[in-house]
Amino acid sequence: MDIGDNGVCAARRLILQGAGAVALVGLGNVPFGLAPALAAANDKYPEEAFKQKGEADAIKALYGRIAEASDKVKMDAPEIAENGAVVPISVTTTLAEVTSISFLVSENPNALIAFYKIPSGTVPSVANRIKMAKTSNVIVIVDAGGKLYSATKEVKVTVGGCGG
Amino acid sequence: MASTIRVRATSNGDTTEVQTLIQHPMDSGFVKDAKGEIIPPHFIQQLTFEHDGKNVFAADWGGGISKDPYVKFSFKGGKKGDDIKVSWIDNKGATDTTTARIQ
Amino acid sequence: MSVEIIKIALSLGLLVAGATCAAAANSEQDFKAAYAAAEAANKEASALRNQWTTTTSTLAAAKKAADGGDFDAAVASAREAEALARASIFQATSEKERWKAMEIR
Amino acid sequence: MNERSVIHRASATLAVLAALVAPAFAADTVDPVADARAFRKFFTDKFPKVKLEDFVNGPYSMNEDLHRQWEEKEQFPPYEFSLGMGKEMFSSPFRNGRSYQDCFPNGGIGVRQNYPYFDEKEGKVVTLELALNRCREANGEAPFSYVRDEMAALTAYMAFTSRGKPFDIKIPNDPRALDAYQKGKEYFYTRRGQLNFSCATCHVQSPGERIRAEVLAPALGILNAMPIYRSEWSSMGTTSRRFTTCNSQIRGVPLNPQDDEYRNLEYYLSYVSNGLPISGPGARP
Repeated sequence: MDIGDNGVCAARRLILQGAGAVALVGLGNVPFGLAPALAAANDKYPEEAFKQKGEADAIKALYGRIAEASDKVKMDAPEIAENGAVVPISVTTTLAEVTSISFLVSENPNALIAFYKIPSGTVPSVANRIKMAKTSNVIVIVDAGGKLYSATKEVKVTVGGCGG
Repeated sequence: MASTIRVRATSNGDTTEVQTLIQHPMDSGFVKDAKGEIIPPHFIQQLTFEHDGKNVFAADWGGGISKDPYVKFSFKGGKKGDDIKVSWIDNKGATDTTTARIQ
Repeated sequence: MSVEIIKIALSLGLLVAGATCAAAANSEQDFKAAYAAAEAANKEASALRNQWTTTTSTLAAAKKAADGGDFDAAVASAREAEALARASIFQATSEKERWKAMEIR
Repeated sequence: MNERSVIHRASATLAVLAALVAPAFAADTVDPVADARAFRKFFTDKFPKVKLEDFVNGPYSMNEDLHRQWEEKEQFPPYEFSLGMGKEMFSSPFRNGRSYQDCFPNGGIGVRQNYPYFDEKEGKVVTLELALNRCREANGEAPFSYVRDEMAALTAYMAFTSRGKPFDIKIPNDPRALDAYQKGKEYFYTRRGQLNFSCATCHVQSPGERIRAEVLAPALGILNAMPIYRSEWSSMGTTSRRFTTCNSQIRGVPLNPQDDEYRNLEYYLSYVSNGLPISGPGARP
């Protein structure tokens, strides 16, 4: 007996309300209260990069440049993910002038997972939890001083995070 | 209603560590439901953290971030009692914002 | 217990034989009889609190085949379901004492 | 007669007695105290490196790579939202003005370690999940599903208020209580389903090993962590959900949640983990 995924019910309800509010303001518009916060991000959501299938295309769409491997980018990831739905990955680097850090999974339907902007004064170190469809390379890219540096690690996935 | 955002921000005097957990389905658009129908994409696209009127961290996310997403980062500065403002917006235009105090 | 196992083995063997010989012409009547026998056995397993999910799904497959008019397949599935149900009954009965062998003491 | 010889004689008598009754004893007498001792010894012998109180952390106590992922998760555990929801539900009144607090000793705070208990009036085992739904019904509210989020949230909150308190399950001097315990034990060791597995096949014989992709949890302390957020489910699961899914995974048709068999099973499994701390709500792969 597998119980349907009702864990998201509460969240869904809330989200729908949120969506309703947006509809009133006009679709595609950012509601007033939030505008300053998101404007502060001062960047457009990189829609195209997130739509790419392979990591090479995603990197190209995101940066338009190529990354070189660097041992100054340290990734912490499990050997075997306990479950592909929740894989804890963190990265830290000793590189200077870091402006962004991104996470990619080669074998996911869309390779790009996350892109983090690191303003000056923020430590170039991020931990997050990602989904992995199957065993794959995880790639981290650090933009430091205008150049791209990467670290790659294979994470084995025995229970995929893309099925129910 | 309870906020969808949980924040833990702690200062050690020099840097402030911020951990956030957000209640959100993060449907990627690649998963089928029990009836075999695709669950449409529904995920947070942008998440921002503000301290003292300044942006200290921002995330652009795709559907590959886990359900109920978690993220941790640190920034220099920030002291106990300061506020951190956290906001997100998802691909359907829904949003939430919360303010947390640095411990 | 070994006698029981032989019985099960025999009945399974007969089932296979039955299924192949009768492949020529199974009627709706044959299906109904086989299905009723399987259902009865599954009911007995239920009384022993030990139904198998595979019995249930095989019964459903039998019904589906019959609804589609394929009585050979329907009879074969019904007989398989009966064998599964009988095996679950055998399991429940033999475990009445056998579980003790596994106990941590 | 000096003290020493009294002890000598007494122990000699005991030894003779023991020799006489031993065979019958092993076969027929139900001795929960001896069971619990043997149960605990089995696991501590099998996993000498695992501290007794760590067994409540299930597969995370058996595997280093998993343990690290767990530590990361516990920094901001995925059951956080369920816990918050449970706390809110628990303190909100029913439509008649009463609340869950009125149904439990000590207002329901810090009592999870005493469940399940044997109700001598009813002559049956009462689990926490059952007590919660009875509380709802007694106050004119519809019962919750035993396998869904609301029940998980309520039990998560109650477990949280009992964290660190050792399981303290009592078997009263009532033959029906002993019978319920024994039936629970029988259920635990009985093979069922087409895979011919008992609960013990996975959780006694193979904890720490992988079955398909999952690392199996040891039976000792397995209920101390309930309810659990499972990454595999991407949601919370109650003890009822755990029992019924275990049954269907071995291709057995699950019984209804809170049927006598499951109540007895929970009674047995909780009793043999007496002394180990409540750690729920838990997070599991």
